[in-house]
Amino acid sequence: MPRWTMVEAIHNALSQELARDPRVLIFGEDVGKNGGVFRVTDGLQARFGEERVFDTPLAESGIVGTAVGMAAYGLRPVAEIQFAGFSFIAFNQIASQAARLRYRSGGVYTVPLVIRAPFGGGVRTPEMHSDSVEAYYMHLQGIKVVIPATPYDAKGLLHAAVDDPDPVLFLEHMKLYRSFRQDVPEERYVIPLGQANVVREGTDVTVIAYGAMVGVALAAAAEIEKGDGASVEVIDLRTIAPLDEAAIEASVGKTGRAVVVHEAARAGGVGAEVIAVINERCLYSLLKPVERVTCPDMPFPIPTVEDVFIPNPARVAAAIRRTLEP
Amino acid sequence: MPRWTMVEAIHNALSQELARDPRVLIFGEDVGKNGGVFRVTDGLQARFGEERVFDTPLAESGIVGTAVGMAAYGLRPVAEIQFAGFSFIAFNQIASQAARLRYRSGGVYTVPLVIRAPFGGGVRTPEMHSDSVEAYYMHLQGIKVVIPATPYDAKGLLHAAVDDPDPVLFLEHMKLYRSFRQDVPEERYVIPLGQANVVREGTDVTVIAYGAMVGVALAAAAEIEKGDGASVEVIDLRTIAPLDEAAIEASVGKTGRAVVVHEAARAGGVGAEVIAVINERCLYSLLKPVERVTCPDMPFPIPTVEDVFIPNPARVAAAIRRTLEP
Amino acid sequence: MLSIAVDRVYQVLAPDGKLVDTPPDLAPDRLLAAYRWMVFGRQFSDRMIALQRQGRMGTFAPLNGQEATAVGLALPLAPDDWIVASYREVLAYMMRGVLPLTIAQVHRGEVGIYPRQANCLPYQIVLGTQMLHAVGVAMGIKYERKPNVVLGVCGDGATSEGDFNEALNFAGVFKAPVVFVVQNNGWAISMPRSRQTAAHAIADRAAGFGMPGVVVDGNDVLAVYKVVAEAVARARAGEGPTLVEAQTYRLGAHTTADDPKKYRPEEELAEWVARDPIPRLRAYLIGQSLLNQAEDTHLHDGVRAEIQTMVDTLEALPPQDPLVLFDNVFETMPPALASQRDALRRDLGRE
Amino acid sequence: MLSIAVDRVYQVLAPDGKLVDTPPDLAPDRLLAAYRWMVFGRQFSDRMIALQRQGRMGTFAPLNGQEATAVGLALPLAPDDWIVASYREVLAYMMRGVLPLTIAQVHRGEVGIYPRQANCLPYQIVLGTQMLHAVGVAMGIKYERKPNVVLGVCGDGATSEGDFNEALNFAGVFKAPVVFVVQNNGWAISMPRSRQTAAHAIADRAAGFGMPGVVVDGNDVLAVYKVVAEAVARARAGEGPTLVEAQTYRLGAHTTADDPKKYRPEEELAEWVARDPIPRLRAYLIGQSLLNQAEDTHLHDGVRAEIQTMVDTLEALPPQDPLVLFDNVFETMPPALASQRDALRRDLGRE
Ligand SMILES: Cc1ncc(C[n+]2csc(CCOP(=O)(O)OP(=O)(O)O)c2C)c(N)n1
Ligand SMILES: Cc1ncc(C[n+]2csc(CCOP(=O)(O)OP(=O)(O)O)c2C)c(N)n1
Ligand SMILES: [Mg+2]
Ligand SMILES: [Mg+2]
Repeated sequence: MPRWTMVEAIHNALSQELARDPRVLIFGEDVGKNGGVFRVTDGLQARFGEERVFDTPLAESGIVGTAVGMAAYGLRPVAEIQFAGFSFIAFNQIASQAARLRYRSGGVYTVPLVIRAPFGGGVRTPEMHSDSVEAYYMHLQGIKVVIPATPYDAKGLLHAAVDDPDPVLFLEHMKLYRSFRQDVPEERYVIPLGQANVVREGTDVTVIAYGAMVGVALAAAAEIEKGDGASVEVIDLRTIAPLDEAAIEASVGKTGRAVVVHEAARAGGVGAEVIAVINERCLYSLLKPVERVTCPDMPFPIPTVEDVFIPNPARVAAAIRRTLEP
Repeated sequence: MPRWTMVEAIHNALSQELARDPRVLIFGEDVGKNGGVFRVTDGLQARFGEERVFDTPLAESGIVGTAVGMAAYGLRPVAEIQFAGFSFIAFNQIASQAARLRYRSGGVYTVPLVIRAPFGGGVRTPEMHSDSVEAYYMHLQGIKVVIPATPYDAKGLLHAAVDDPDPVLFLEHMKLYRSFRQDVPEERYVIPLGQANVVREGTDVTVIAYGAMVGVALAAAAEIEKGDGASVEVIDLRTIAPLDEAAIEASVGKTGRAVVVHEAARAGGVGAEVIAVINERCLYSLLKPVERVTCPDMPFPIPTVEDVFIPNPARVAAAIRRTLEP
Repeated sequence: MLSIAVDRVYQVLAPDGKLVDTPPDLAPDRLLAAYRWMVFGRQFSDRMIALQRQGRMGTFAPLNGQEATAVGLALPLAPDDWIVASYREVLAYMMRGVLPLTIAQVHRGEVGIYPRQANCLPYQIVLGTQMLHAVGVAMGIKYERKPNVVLGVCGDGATSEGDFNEALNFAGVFKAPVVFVVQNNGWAISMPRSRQTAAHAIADRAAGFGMPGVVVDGNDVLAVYKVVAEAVARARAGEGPTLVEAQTYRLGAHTTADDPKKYRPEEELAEWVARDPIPRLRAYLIGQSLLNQAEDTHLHDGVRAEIQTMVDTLEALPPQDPLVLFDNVFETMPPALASQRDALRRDLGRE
Repeated sequence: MLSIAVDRVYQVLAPDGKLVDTPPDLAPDRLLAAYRWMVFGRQFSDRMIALQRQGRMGTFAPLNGQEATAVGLALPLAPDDWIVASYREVLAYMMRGVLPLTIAQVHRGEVGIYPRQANCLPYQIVLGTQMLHAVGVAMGIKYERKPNVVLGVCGDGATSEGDFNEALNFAGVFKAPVVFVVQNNGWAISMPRSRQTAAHAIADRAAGFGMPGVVVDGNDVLAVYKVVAEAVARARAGEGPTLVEAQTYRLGAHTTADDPKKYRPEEELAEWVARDPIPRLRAYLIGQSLLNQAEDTHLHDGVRAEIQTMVDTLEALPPQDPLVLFDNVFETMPPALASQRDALRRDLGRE
């Protein structure tokens, strides 16, 4: 089995989708000859031709808007927004168009569209490149939001996203692109959207995370288990919308303690919804307030100091300890 | 004291701001000669001239983007987006520009901009006109989000918004525009942003709402007090961002029961953040899960059936009763 | 390049119905069908306005005065071509097979089900956004090497939106088989065209995106037909997009919620009433002995009866089922939404 | 209308430094200052690239090859005029009084404090958005009846964004005192200009928004100066906006994270190296006896020393204080943010 980085896993999934279904088209800024600014689409244009993999003019609303048209027509566009922060320019096309055409048309037209976009801090990019945008899209109805945490998941979730008959926003954390390798089967496999993954079992406290924060949560869990002797369960949400409420309930119902971790600002973030779900589904099991470990309520921090702000294992461990206090 | 509708109260606040400060300019689509599609700016162009009150080309990003420039230059623009759902087109200018210029420039440039926009269901408008958009902007950092529930509040909050040195999104619920009148002082007064208002005191359960849902909450509270004999406190958040966490804590800490009501979809809505705040600040006082009464997780419903979906007093009362169950 | 130049307003019929240029090669039955559609549009619009006033209809955007553009642009299309347009172009949609009943349902605030083979995306409310969808559909057509074209239609106001301009740019770059038709009806609610852009003509936008632009008299159905037909042929032949500006006029209010007296000079209206597209075509048809007074009356009566039947059917429909909405968010309903639907079903006493 | 036509690329200096049109009326000291700024830009850019390679600098967008445009556009401005531009135009910003040190700080990933009187909005990362800010500032200037103008500057790629087009439209409608300068450097990362738009020239966009458009040789500082000066004068006189397309070339990589070899033909680069703006102006200055070899060497050495001092200062600065960021979200910190700051302060052991 090959050992792939997340970039390689995504590249493989894209190339398999191109090979498998002539309706799949890949486009965006610099995805063609240049192979994407992160090399995710490297060589795909050469292999599948300029009709299948092509560069667009520099206009995010244009990319999503034309993709909506292609999808409604019957194709399976996989559009790239070069950095998720620039999806704000396409916000209307995503919110009022991609996510609504099925609803508006009474199901006559659908938008089987995947929008891929890198995001995430810790890699010292210029402004707007690192912003975590998932919460905006979580509140939008009619679109799914997927954030893989590993190369294996990235491939399986991306195949599922391309299969999905509805629009999917597929957010790829830049720090995970090349930070580690994993055994990834070459053959196509699908990880269903909407299902969280218990990446570490435990009994005393649940840490809920996604994307790059899964690794941070796992590191904190190991530290706690070693240092404090408590058993930490870690849940990787994998899909932010729809949220796997049952998985959250099952775990927190069992542990009675929870920490939720994300890079995005706190106010109105995914953490709030996770807490609301816990409140609704297992409040009586809850022994301590759910802790939120997030970036502060401000724009994403500038490169030189971003590491100070992004949740790290120490900060997550401290939050876990607070939930474990008697 | 005049008895004004919310339209009249806002109109009065705008005309006082124009008279008071030559830096205040009002612009948007159809706000000039036409006086706004809801007559909010009726007569202002005739009174203050075309340089102070003017129509723009039909482009929401253009409206907000030029307003950012004017504000950075030193003016006090009050821009109108004809319906809040169309603010999605300007999302990037709001999110990456208006809300960030202070941060980006290290405080050298500021954006004292007010963006006014009608929104809200129950008035049978075409698609996208009724959408509640507040949660998207709550998660954005660097902008305040205000939603008045009464004519009196609308005027005081709007004066505060124009005074504010930072961008403010001022959302006006269409159903409240003319639904009732209230005594409103003619002279300028300011209701500070960021402070919730306890609009009804009670001891057994807290209902948290804003905009048109405040009236719904009050009706439900009256019904409960009469039918069930329980004492219901109602909080009007007035400002969604920043959220008045202290007011939520004070009330729920006292009552131990809470219901949060909004028209927006549930997932990732303001209700989730309110629950997260309760979780963080007064979980140990909480006797029952906080109830959310919201529209379902789908695009805003179509006119003929919208009333079936929008939270109503009966549904809020039912939720209150659930929190009161032993 | 098009054979028709941009520097003048192209016309075939003068306002009195006299020919000023070669008429298109349209058989009499197609001419009469076009005329009937124009009459249908006018009566449909009037009836919707009346229903709205009686509280039996939602907000409606009258199309009075713009019938020649709507009919002229739909007429040259082949069955598998597409139209992607906004709320004002419902007449063109009806010609594609979207039932007037369906249009009325949507305006009444219900879910309207278009026949898929009409190849019309649901009429758009968010101004300008649909122009990118039109380009996307056209890119799909080109990718599949189909011989079809797309008409992307919007108003003069919508041309100020970023999306309109991005659509032109994408279409130019990808040589997409799309024709952009701007229904310049002089106004965007209260904003006159002269203040919407400083450009001389909206069609002047074309050169900046590498395509030809044409201005046509939008109240002259033969001229609109000829210009759009040529642009469609060009697109079908793989020669890329065209921008057509049809200069017409909104004779009525912006919508049933609007009062144009607040902002629009009466004289301007009077001028345009004199250029009404329906009498113009009628005069031509009569002049060509394709129609006489009796036939015209009969045609009007037929349209009236058809619309009455539509209204009767509409009003006999069962009320919109709110639960249906839950089915159209995703193909597979997520669990949270399903339980929200179940709660509503209980609430409505419909377990 | 401008005296300089859109249908050709306006030039004053041939690539060999020979005059092909009347030079602008610029005193020798201003010409030499312009030359020095161009040299400064080149050395600054080279030094930033070198620092980045050594891990001492963040992502940087080299400006090599584009110095004539940056200098030529900043040169005609009066002290109270404005420039609103993107990451590639930092040289123009420096000429306005933004310290090179500050620019370097921002690129290193710190907060950079521009002097307010430089009248430069922080350089923009989100392509095209700043063009609307430029128009907004210009509308403010016009409203206050000030005699100033704004230059809105972006790249060729950014012209595809909706905001660019909306900016042109607003400027045209409001006759805002703004000059749009597109630094057409041939590429938007890997996308050649020829595929960015099907238009013949980007300046062709102008007519569609009711303003004049000019194409100028962006490697000819005298030509850029003349064209921008005329457009500025026009704007200052209340005659409205102009679109200037400066055709130049990005000699280096898009940013320090990019490898142009992946997508760009070597021959094209060679062609443009031959049109380098710095030797061109140098040849002219030498030809006019305004500069000799010794003076040129001295000037280069002076620039080098200045940049070295800047780098030394930069590297001696204390590290960015993370807590400062909290102060710049709102004028008054909301309670939740204040407690988040306090928590971080405790975390950092800085109570
Ligand atoms: C993006 C957007 N902004 C604002 C509106 C509100 N609105 C509806 S119609 C209209 C004017 C449209 O003018 P035009 O494009 O000329 O079309 P017309 O109505 O004249 O056919 C406005 C401002 C909208 N529907 N969408
Ligand atoms: C809105 C937006 N989309 C994408 C990017 C990523 N990006 C940065 S520079 C660039 C190319 C810009 O080309 P151009 O406008 O020609 O400017 P140049 O870099 O050539 O000066 C891209 C795609 C961005 N910064 N902003
Ligand atoms: Mg119009
Ligand atoms: Mg470029």
